[in-house]
Amino acid sequence: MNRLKTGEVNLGTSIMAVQFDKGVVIGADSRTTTGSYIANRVTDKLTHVHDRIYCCRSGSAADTQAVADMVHSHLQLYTQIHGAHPPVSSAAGIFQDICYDNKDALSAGIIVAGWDKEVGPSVYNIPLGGGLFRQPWAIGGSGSTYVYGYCDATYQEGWGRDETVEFVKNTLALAMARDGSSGGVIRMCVITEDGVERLFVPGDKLPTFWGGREVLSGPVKKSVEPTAMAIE
Amino acid sequence: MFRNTYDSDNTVFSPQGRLHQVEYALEAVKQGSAAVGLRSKTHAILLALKRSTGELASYQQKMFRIDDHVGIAIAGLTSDARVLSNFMRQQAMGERMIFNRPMPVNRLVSSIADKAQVNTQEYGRRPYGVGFLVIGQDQTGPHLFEFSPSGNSYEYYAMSIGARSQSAKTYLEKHYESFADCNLEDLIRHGLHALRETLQQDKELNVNNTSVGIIGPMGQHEKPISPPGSFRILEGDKVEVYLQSMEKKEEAPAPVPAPASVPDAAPAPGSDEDVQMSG
Amino acid sequence: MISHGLTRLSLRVRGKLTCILTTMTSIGTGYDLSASTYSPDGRIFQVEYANKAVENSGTAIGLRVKDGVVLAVEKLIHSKLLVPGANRRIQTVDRHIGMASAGLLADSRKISQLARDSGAQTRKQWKEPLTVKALSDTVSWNAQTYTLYSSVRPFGVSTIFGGVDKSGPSLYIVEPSGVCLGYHGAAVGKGRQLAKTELEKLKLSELSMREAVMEAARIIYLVHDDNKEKEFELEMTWVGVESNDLHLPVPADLLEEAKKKAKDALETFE
Amino acid sequence: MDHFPTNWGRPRNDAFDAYATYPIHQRPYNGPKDTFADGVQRTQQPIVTGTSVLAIKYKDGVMMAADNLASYGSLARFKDVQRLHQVGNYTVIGAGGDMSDFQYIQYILEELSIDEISAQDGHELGPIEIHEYMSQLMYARRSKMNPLWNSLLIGGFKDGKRFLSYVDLLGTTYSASTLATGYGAFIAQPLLRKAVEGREDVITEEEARKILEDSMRVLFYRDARSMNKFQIATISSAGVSISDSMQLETAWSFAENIRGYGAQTQ
Amino acid sequence: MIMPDMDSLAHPQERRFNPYTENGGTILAIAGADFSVIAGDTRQSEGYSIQTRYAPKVFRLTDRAVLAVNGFAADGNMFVKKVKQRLEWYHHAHAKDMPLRAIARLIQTMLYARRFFPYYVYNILGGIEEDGTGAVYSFDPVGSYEREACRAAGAAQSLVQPFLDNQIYFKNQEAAQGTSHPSHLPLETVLSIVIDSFTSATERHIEVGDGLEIFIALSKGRTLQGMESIRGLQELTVTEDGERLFVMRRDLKKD
Amino acid sequence: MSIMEYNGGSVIAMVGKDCVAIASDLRLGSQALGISSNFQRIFPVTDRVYVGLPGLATDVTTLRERFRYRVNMYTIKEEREIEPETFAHLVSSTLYQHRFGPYFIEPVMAGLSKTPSGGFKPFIAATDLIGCLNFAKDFVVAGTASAKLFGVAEGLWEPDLEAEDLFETISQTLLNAVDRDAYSGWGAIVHVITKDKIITRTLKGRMD
Repeated sequence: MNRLKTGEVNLGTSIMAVQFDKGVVIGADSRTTTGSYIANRVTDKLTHVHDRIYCCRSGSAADTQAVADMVHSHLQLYTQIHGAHPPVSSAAGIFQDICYDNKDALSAGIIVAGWDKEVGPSVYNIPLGGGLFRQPWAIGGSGSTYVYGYCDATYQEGWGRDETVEFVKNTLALAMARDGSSGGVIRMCVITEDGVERLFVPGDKLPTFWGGREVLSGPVKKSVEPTAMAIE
Repeated sequence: MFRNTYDSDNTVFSPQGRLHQVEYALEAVKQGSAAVGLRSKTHAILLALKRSTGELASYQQKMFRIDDHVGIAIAGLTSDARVLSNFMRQQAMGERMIFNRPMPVNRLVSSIADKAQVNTQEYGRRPYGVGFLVIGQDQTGPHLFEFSPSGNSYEYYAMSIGARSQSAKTYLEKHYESFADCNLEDLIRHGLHALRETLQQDKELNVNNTSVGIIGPMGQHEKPISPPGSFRILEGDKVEVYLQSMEKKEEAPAPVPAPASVPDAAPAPGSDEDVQMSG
Repeated sequence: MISHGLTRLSLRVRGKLTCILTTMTSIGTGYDLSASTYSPDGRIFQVEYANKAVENSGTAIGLRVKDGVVLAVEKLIHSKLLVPGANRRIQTVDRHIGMASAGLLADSRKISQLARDSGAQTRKQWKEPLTVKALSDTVSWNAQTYTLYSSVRPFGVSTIFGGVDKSGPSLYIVEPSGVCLGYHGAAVGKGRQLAKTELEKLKLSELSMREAVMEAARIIYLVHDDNKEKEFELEMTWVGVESNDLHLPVPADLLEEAKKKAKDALETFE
Repeated sequence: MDHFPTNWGRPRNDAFDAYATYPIHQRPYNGPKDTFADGVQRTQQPIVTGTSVLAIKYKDGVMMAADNLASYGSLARFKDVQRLHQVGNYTVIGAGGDMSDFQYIQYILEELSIDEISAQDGHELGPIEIHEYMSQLMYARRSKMNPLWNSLLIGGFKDGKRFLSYVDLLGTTYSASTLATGYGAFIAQPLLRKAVEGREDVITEEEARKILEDSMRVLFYRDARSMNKFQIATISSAGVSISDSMQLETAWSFAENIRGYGAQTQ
Repeated sequence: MIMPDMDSLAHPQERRFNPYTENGGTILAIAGADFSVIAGDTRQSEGYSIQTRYAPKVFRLTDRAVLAVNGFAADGNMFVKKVKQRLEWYHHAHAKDMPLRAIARLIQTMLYARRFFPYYVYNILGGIEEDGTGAVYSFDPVGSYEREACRAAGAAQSLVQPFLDNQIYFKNQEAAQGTSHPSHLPLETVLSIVIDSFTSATERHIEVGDGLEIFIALSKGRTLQGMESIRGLQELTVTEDGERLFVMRRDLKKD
Repeated sequence: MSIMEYNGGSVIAMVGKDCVAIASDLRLGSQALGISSNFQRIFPVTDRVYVGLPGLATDVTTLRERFRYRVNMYTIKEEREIEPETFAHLVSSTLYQHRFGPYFIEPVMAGLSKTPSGGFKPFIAATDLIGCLNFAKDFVVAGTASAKLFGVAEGLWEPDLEAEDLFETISQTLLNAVDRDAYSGWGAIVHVITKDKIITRTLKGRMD
């Protein structure tokens, strides 16, 4: 689905948010592309919309920035009117309203996550089209398609902060390793009642997995036992 | 020029917290000839007295059909009634268009009541000068409502509005407990008796000056209509059989109390039985 | 913004009203013909007159108790032809909020319209049910606007908003002037003085909803003046744990029980 | 009619048509313009989608089923989405098609329900009223060339009467004793008709549940956008109940010895 | 085997929204001297799917006007609803039903108002004129209309219309020496022609079938003349002193 | 526009009691333009078998010659007249040979076939343009007016019509159907085949 207008800057992206008992961890890669050129290799895709509410942006950079700005403005208004912090659900709801009402004009896939007094930590996913889905963990952007299996296999309920951070870091590293439109560094935020903690993983310190030593590139040292042909 | 300082404008409260312009509008209702409404468990009916301005003039229209399930009788300014009844028709048809159901009668009445309220609060308007009795049938059975220019509406077992309506009310209050189980013919007879009370001494109800509006199953003197039980207005010869059924007045009617022609500057609150401004 | 009201605050307001009653001497001076006119001593008579409309009306009370809110009104019956139970004076604003008002009934319908619109607006904008406080604020804004211009008149109603929201049970009054205060126990209309005295005797924050229903019925029966007044009907609703946080009429059997107890109490009282 | 000539849109250049001789509709438009108006396409496409909804009438009312999947193309993206939605006390709406539009529909119906509750007058919206409302809404949106991209089933029970109907993005409506949207219309509908038609007043709740489960199983086998996790709604005189998500037993063992393409010998 | 729509379900793709569809079925009306018969089948379909076996296409407007609509069902239902509401307003204003020829003109106006986003429906209006004669008006989707003695429309129009030409207009038939063809047929004959037309269309057209609804409008004072006990007949009017309206329901093959 | 509509024309065949009939209109057109009102597209195959060839006019001529050739060869080889059933299969196989570049013709056949007892049995058949056979017991239609022919025939036809009644039925069916078809009409020809004789009549039709 190519929904970008010509010349538009794309956040071909890997983004993620996971809730744990005391808060949420959100994370993103840092690559911004125009076509195959990396326009920015150290982008910050984790965007503050309120003290305890952040969003991860994917899709058109301009669209998602504009939407995040509008939501930020709405949430400030909320604080003024109600004299209290807005719940994450309200923030997500405003994102949804804007994305849904302008679905024909926008290309924005956004994950909203944060902490509030009523329900504690929560994660909302707002994919293209402007639906709103609450999830314990959410991934998005072009890189996410490569790591659904990893997330399904790895995620468990009841994790604490450190396990969750590790999960986010590994997932993003895997996505960045396979998605050409994702890469650079990993930025993460841990949002809890007490505050927002920024975490950073430089591009040369990413967790590594199977490195992809191609069988064909080197001499075959050991003959491989022939195995039965896979049945279709 | 004015009766008091506080009655020239609808946006002014009197020191007693009253709205004189609204109260004067209620007087306009009393200028109209009387209408009576009553209901049983199965039927709701309206009866109205039609006036004629002279031998050569036709009789005025006192009843309007709003929808199959709703009809109204009016007292007061007919032109205001046309505006409001048209609005009611729009509402009723909108409900059928959007929800495919007859509009709940109470909501229909409330919709014009809310419209009337605006005219009691904003400058440059006058309150409507007409009162309605509204009968209707919906999922919750037959109903009778009164709408008044004050923006209030109430549901009644029986009610009367217009000139000398107090006399009819007296009759209704005396008999209303028996209405619930009346058949249509008895209900109409009660209605006619009540309506008769509002006549001037030398006048009588006849086929020319009496209208009857009915909602509910077919009566024994009626022909089937479609859809069954929907609002119909009986006039002229069709009323004859019911007029015949009336009993002679037992006694010479007590001199009708002169209708409280116009309220004096500050009548005691609540002396006007017709319409309560406050709950 | 006015903070959560306390009974003490309401007492102060009441004191002010009493003062108005005794000093209404500017009638006829021409300073009292428009909401946009001050009198030389800085008063807006039209607002005060609007309060008179409220005072002519049957009493309405609200009790904010530990697990909910109970609303009750003394519905004066101006004709025995009225259908009992119909013609309700307590209205529903949202699933979880009700309102009881005293004054011009037609005006209160407009208030309820404003209130419902406010609820819809809140749901649309913030995806959450509105709070009673935010609702009362909105309505008071509107009411206040109607005290500013000669082209309109103030609302002739005082409205009690009661409901349960994320902050728990909540109870507010909005007056014709636009004043909006929070209460533990609220009373408006004819019998509000006596009702307030009675409310102040109660330990509201310790009552259950069922107990509150009994007390509310008792107070309404107490403030009703049999000698001067027409018949009345007790109308009562509640919202809280008993009603699953929905604003609903008090169940018929409970209402009957409350009425009976209230009548009994009345006899012992006298 | 707009009575304010200033709103009629005068040419920016005073030299042009100084005496307003051009008919209004031929004058150049000078009002505010949406820069991206050309980019706005009102005829969108579904993105996050739900598949079939099934419903049948049975002895005591109506029963409806839908799985919990919201797909993103072929990606099974959201796996615990509820596609059966209760409206008021007598009605359930089941939706296939675009899930963001369905969420919008739920919002609209919530507002409608609150309006109805607020009236507090004993009148409640039943399935017939909600069906009419939905068909008007869907038709109005298609007429604006901006459809709500859904196929909806509306099932209900009120005043002793069952009700089951279909409304889609074109505003097309119909009613029958068995209904299915999307893929279900091709795969499940024949099964449902065979099991139900003529037996609407005989089928018990258990039987109805079995009929729906069997059809859901076939859909799971044959619809690539379906999932073996679904809910069932029953609407009867007892009111509305929407079950928890459940899974069905499926049969695969028969395939163990099937040998397909290729020259293998075992 | 290719499942319908399989391609489009495989992956979301750009496609223009088409606000129309066709829902099959056929309608037909025949005017007699003092009656009018308006009929339609009750199947509603889209492509090869039968959506329902009972979706009425023929609607009573007044005691002497019946409207049959065929084409895009959503447009048809909405159009009928709007016509009915216009008639209701007429009733409010004039305290009587709108005459048939006025309804015909109203329908033209309403259809033409949507000239550039038409109601995709073929309308046939049947009923009794003010002079007591039976009448049929047929319309195209944008409001062109004329009064005729008979008309078929819809999916099986091309099957039914030439049959009607032959049976109603006696086309290609010569009257016996010294006689002429009747200008109007008796009700009994008309009904059997209608039923034959629909059984024929059901036989040869997949979009026609399931059920048949025949409305019969009788002029003031006219009776059924011996057809009272015909199978499946039901009276819709409640008095015998005005125009009378009947409906007759029959089964058609469901395959 | 479909190539079948280029020249227009329609054919119908019906079964009667011990007889069959086949009829066609006489129009030859070039799309909306009328060219001829005497275009024959029904041809005798044997004394008791006729074939009608509605469709593209050039293919009418070609096919007619091909069928004549193949029937002659059959007669020579087999030393007997071809039976209608056999002829139908001959038509079918001829057309299917051109499965991927077909003649634009939808043939209709009518004839009487010999029974073992020496009697005659009515036979009709039609195929699509690539030779899919359709044996019917009542009537078959083809050409630009086929939908109309189906409708009228379904209404008028009944079993066991005598030759004259069959003639009337097929004539009425054809005339009324082609009157509602812009591509067919301009007169008609009807052949009724009985065991004793062939009745051929040319009918006047509307010329608009």
